[in-house]
Amino acid sequence: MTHQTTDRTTAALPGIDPAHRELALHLLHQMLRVRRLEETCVELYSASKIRGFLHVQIGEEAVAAGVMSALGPEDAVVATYREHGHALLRGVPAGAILAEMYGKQEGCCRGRGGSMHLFDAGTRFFGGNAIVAGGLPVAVGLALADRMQGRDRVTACFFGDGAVAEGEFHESLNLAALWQLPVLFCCENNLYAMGTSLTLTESQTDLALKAAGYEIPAWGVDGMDALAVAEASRRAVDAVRSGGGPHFLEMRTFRFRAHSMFDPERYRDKAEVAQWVERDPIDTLRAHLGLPDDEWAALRTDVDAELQQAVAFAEAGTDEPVEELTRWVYSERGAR
Amino acid sequence: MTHQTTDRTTAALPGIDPAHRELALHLLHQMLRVRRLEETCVELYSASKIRGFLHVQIGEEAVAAGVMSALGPEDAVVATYREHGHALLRGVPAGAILAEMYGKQEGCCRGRGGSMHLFDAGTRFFGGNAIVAGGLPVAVGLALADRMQGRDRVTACFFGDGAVAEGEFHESLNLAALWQLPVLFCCENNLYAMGTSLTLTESQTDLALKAAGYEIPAWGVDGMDALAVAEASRRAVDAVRSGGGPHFLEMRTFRFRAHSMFDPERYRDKAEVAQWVERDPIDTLRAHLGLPDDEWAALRTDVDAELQQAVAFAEAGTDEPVEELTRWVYSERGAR
Amino acid sequence: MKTSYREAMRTAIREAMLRDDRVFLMGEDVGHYGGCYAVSLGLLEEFGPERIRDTPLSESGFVGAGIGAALGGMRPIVEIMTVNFSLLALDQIINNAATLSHMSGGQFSVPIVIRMTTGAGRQLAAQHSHSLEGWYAHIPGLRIVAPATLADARGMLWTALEDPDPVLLFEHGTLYNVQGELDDDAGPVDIATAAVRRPGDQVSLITYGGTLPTALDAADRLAAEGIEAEVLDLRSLRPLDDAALAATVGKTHRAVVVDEGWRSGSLSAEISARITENLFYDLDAPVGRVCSAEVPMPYARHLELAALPTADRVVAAVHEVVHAGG
Amino acid sequence: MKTSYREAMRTAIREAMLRDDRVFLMGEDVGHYGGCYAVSLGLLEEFGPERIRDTPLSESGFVGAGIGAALGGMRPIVEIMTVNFSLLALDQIINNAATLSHMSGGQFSVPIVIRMTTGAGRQLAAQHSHSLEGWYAHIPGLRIVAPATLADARGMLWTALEDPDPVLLFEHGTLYNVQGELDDDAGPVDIATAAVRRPGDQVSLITYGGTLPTALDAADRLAAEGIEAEVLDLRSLRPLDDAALAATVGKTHRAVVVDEGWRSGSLSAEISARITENLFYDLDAPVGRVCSAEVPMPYARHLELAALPTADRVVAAVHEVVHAGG
Ligand SMILES: Cc1ncc(C[n+]2csc(CCOP(=O)(O)OP(=O)(O)O)c2C)c(N)n1
Ligand SMILES: Cc1ncc(C[n+]2csc(CCOP(=O)(O)OP(=O)(O)O)c2C)c(N)n1
Ligand SMILES: [Mg+2]
Ligand SMILES: [Mg+2]
Repeated sequence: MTHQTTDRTTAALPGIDPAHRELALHLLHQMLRVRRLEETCVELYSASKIRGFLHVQIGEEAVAAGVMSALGPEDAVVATYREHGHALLRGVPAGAILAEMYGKQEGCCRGRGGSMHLFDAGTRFFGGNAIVAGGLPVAVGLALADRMQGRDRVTACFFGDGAVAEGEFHESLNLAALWQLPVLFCCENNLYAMGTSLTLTESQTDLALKAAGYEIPAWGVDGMDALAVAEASRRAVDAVRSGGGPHFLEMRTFRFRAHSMFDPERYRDKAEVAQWVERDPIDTLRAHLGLPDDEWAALRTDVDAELQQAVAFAEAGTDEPVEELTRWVYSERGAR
Repeated sequence: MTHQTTDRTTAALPGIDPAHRELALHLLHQMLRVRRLEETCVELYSASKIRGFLHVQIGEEAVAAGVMSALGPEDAVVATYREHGHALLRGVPAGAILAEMYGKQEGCCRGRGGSMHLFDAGTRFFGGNAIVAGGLPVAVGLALADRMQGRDRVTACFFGDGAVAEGEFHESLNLAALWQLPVLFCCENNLYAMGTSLTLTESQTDLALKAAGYEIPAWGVDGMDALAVAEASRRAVDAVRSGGGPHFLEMRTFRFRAHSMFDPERYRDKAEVAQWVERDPIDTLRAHLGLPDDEWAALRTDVDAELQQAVAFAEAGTDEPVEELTRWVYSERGAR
Repeated sequence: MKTSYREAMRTAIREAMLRDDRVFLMGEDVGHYGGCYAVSLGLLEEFGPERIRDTPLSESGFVGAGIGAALGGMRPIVEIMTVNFSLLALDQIINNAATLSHMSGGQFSVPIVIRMTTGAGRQLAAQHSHSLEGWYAHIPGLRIVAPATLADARGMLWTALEDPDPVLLFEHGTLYNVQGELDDDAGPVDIATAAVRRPGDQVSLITYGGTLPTALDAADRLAAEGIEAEVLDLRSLRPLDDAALAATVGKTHRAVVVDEGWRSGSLSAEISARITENLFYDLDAPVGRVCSAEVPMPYARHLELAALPTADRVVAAVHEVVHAGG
Repeated sequence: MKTSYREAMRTAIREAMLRDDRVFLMGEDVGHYGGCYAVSLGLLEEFGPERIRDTPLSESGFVGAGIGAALGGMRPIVEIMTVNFSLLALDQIINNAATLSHMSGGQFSVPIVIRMTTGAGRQLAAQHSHSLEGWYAHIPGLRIVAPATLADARGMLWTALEDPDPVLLFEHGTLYNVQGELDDDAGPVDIATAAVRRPGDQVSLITYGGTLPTALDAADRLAAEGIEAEVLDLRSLRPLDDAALAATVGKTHRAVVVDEGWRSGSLSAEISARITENLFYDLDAPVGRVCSAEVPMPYARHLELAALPTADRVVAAVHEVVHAGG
C-alpha cells in the first residue's frame, strides 16, 4: 500500500546549484507531506474518525524534515506525542499512521497506540511517548547500547521546550555527556508548553545555553528554515557519529494550531500567531526556491494522491478481534 | 536538660580584632561540639546503643558551623541524613539528638526518626531526609510560603554533591530561580557520593558553574575554613533576605570517615584522606586563632561536659509504649 | 441550581480561596490555559498569578514545593494534571507528605490537598488512562477521596483543606461534564464515610468515583429483572468505611465490587478481603469483582470498552453471585 | 557447597555476564564501592567499568537508560539500591518498561531485569523500610519475582534475563547474610511457579521473600503443638500461581497469608480475594492475614518489631483460623 514518493529534480534554475536545489526540493516535499497529513488528521478528527488526544505540528515541519534528512537508516528516532510528521518522514507509511489513529489493526501499532504512540521497529522509530521528557532516558539507553556494541549509530531524540524543566531532562543530559553517548538532542522550542509560555517555565530561557551547562555542544537554529535545520543537523550528526559525544540543537519554531483539539488558545493572541505564520516554513522554502507554479502544483498533486491512498487504506481498516485484547501485554516471541 | 553553652570571649590577642576573634571562637566551639557529638555517636554505635544507618560528617564541620552562624531564629533549615551537626548547631540539644538515636521517646522525634530523621519544630529544623535531593523541593516550598506571606525569612537547604545529579535538584533550582524565592542552596561537596567520585557522576564537575546555569548567583567556598564559610554565608543570606532571590554556595569539603558504619572505603586511598585530614577545620581555626592550650583545654572540658550530660540523658531515656505504635501517622491536632 | 461536576469543583476552589487567604492553587496550566479540563477557568483573572500559579513541567518539584508550603503555613491545592503524571511525584508524596508527621513524632503535619484527574474511557491510551487511586490507598499517612457526585465535587475540597494531613482528591475524567441539580446552599461534606446511593436488599454493589454511574445503571437494569441492588459509594478510599461495608453486606449477604483499577491488587481486592474477614459467615456467595482488564489501556474504542467495567459486566457478575451455591 | 544468599546472587550475576556479553550491571555504587550490600563485590575488577557501570544518583535516568539499552539489544541488569528509591523511577518502569510491548502492538519488547533490595527489620526507619513488591505486582506488563532461598537467589536471575519482558527482582535485605548449602551444579530455575517449602495438611501459610523464614519458624512451632502447616512460597508475585494456591488450600481448607507489606492493599488482599473467589466452598474459615502495621516504619527497635509480621503473630493468626467457626 505504500505510496512511492519520487524526489522530482528538474533542471537547476540559474543561480542555485543542483545539489542545493535537490535538497531544498526534498525538504519542501517532505514538509508538504507532513502538512497535508496533519490537515487531513484535523479533518478526520472533526469527522470523529480519529479520537483521543490529537496534537499536530503544523508550522513546525522544518524541524522534522531537516533533522530526518541528516539521519541514516540504522539510526534511531525517539519522539513525543506530537510525532505524526516524525513517523512519516522516518518512513512509516501515511496509511499505517492513519489506520493507527482509526484504531485499526492495519495501523502501525495495530490500533493499540493511537496518535500519541506511533512506533515502527522497521525504521527504528521508538515512538510516540505521551509523558513529557519520558523519551529522553530511553534515547540515552539506545545510544548506550550502540556504544557498548561498537556501532556508529546516532539516536535522535525530539522533545519540546516544556520538557526542559523535567528532572528526566536533567538526568538524561548529564548521563549522555558523562558517558559521551551518541545522542542528538533535538529541542523543538515552540515557546509554549500547552498554555504556559517559556518565560513562565524557565529561569534560563536560552535553552542552548542551558544545555551547554552539561558540557554538551549546543547551538540554536532557525526552526522555520528547513535548510538551516538540515545543515545544522548534518554537522551535528557527523560530530556525534564520529565520537564527538552528545550534541544539542535548539530549534526555534512555533505551532500554528492549538496544542490539541481541546485547546481554546486563551493564552496567546492572534497577532503573535499571525507573525509566525508569515514565516511559514513551506512558503518560505518555496519562495527561496522560486518554484514555478506548475512544479508546485505537481508536488501537491503527488502528495494529495499519497494521502488519498492513505485515507482509503485507513477507511478499509479492520478492528482487531476483542478476544485479542490482552495480546502483547507480554511478548509472544522469546527474547533473542 | 539542655546544657548551657557559653561563648568564652577573652582579651584579644595582639593582631586579631575582638569581633573577628569572637566569631572565630564561636565557630571553633561549634565545630568542636559537632566533632565530639559525632565521635560519641560512633562509639555508641560500636557499643550497639545506636542502630540503623549512621552517617557522620567528621571533617566537614566548618560547613554547618559557618552557615548556621549566618542564620536567624526565624529562618528555616532543611538538611540530609548526615545532619547531626546541623541539628545541634541549629539548637537541638545534644541529649535530644542522642536520645533519638537511642530510639527513646525523649528523643527529638520520640525515637521514630533515628539518626537520619532529626526534626525540631521549635528551631524550624525540617530534617533529616534520607532520600537524596528529597529535601530540595520542600525547601523551595518553605521559601514560597514565606514569599507569599511577606516574611523576610531565609530557608537554608543542605545537600551533597551526589544530589546534583537528581532530577529533583534540577526542578528545585529552576523553580526557586524562576519565582525568585528566598532559598540558600548549600552544596556540601565532599567529592564523593557514597563510593562514587564526582568525576563519575557529573559531566560538569564545577558545581557552582552548574548552578549558575539556572541564573542563580553561585560561588565556591573553601569548606574547610569556617571563617570563609561564615563570611560567604553572611553575604549570601543578606542577599537572599533582601530580595535577591536564591543563592548557591558550593562548599568544598571532605568527609574524613566512611560514608556510613557499613562502608569499607574501597573506593579511595588513605593518602587522599590523609591530605585532607591535614586541613582539619578545627585544627586550622585553632591555629589561626593561636589559641593558648589552657583555653583550648577549657573549651574541650566545656564540650565534654555537655556531651556527658547528653549521653546520660539518652541513657535515662524510656521506650514509648508499644500501644502508641500508630500514633502520629495522622495528626492528632487539627490544622490551624 | 443546575450545574456540572466541573463547575461544582471550580466553585469549591473559588470558595476556598475566598475563605482562607492561605489557600492557593498551583499546577501545570491552571492559570493562563484555564486548566487542562477547564476546572480553574477564570480563576487567574479573579485571584491573580500568585494564587493561581502556573508551574513548569516539574511534578516532583512543585508537589514537593506544595508540601513545603504547607509546612510553612499555607494551604496549597496542588493540581497534578492527571494521575499518570503523579508517578513522577511519588517520592515526594510517599516519602515526604505521607511520612513527615510520623517521622517527626507529630511535630509537623502537611495540610496539602493534591487534586488529579484519573481514569480511562476517552481513548487516551496506555499512558493517559490509569486508575491508580486504589493503589494510592495503600499508603499510610495519606487520605484518599474520590468525589463521584456534584455534591461531593462541591463539598469535599474544603473539608480536605481543613484536614491537617495530606489528602489526595481524585476526579474521574468522565465526570466533569455530568450535569445535575445542586442546592444553592450546598457546602462542605464529610470525607470519611461511605454513602448508600441506592437502597436495595439482595446484593451490594460497592464502588466509587467514575464507576458509580456504571453501578447505578446496572442497578436499574437489575431492578427491571426484580433484583434489588444496594449501591454503596465508598467516597473515601483511605480510610475505608468498614461500618458501611458491614451494614450493607450484613443486609444483602452478597456483594460485587466495581473498580476501574486493574483487577490484581486493586482496591477491590482489599474490599473483598475485608468483607470475607469480617462477614464470612454472613456471605451467601463469594464476593464478586468487576475491574479493568489487566492490560495497558488500548487506544481503539472497541478494545478500550472491552477492557473497562461496564454495566453489562456488572449485571453478569451479580447474576453469578445471586445464583451462586448458598 | 556452603554459601550465602549474597554470594549466590553474586554468582548468578557473574554467570550471566560470562554467558552473554550483552549482559551488564548498572546502578549506584555497584562498581567502585562494591555494591551497597556487597552483592557485586569484585565484579568491577573482573569485568571492568563498562559492564559494571557506576551511575550518578539519577534513578529515573539510569532505569530509563536500561530500558533503552534493552530495546537496543543489550540485556541490562539495573540495580536500584533499594525499593525506596525506585519511586523516583516509577514513571519509566510503568509508562515505558511495562507498556512498550503492548503500545507498539508487539513490535518491541523490553528484556530488562531490575534488581532491588526491599523490606524492613534493620531499623532504617520510614524512608528506607518499604516492602512495595506486592504493590508493583499490580502493574500489567511486569513480572515480579522474590527469591527467598539460596537456590532462587542463584537461579532466578538467568531465567529473568532470558525473559523477553521486564522482570523486577526483589531481594529482602535481611536475607543477604543467610547461610546454607547449595548444590555445586545449582543453576537457572523457573520464575513462574510457587513452591511448597514445608508440607502440611491443616492450614496453609502463604508467603514469599523476607517472610518465608518467619512462616517456616511459625510452622515449626505449630507442629510442636500438633498443627501441621503447609508453607507455600509464592516466588512469583506477578503472575500469581493460582494452581498452587488451589492445591494447598484445597487440601488444608484454611489459609493465612504472611506479607510484610502494609496490610491495606497489600498482595495479601489479592491472595485472600482470589482464594475466596476460587475456593469459597472449600474454606472452613476466612483467610487470615499477617502483615505490617499501617505506619511509616519507626526507627525504635521495639516499635519496628511491633510493626512487622513475626512468628508469634503468625501462630496467633493460625490459632484463629483453626479454631474458627466451620
Ligand atoms: C510528565 C507530563 N506532565 C504533563 C503532561 C501534560 N502535557 C502534555 S503536552 C504538555 C506540554 C508540553 O510542552 P512542550 O514540551 O513544549 O511540547 P509541545 O507540546 O510544545 O510540542 C503537557 C503539560 C504530560 N503529557 N506529561
Ligand atoms: C534517591 C536516593 N538514591 C540513593 C540513595 C542511597 N544513598 C544514600 S547517601 C548516598 C550518597 C549521597 O552522596 P552526597 O549527595 O554527595 O552526600 P554525602 O553522603 O556525600 O554527604 C546514596 C547513593 C538515597 N538515599 N536516595
Ligand atoms: Mg513547546
Ligand atoms: Mg558527597
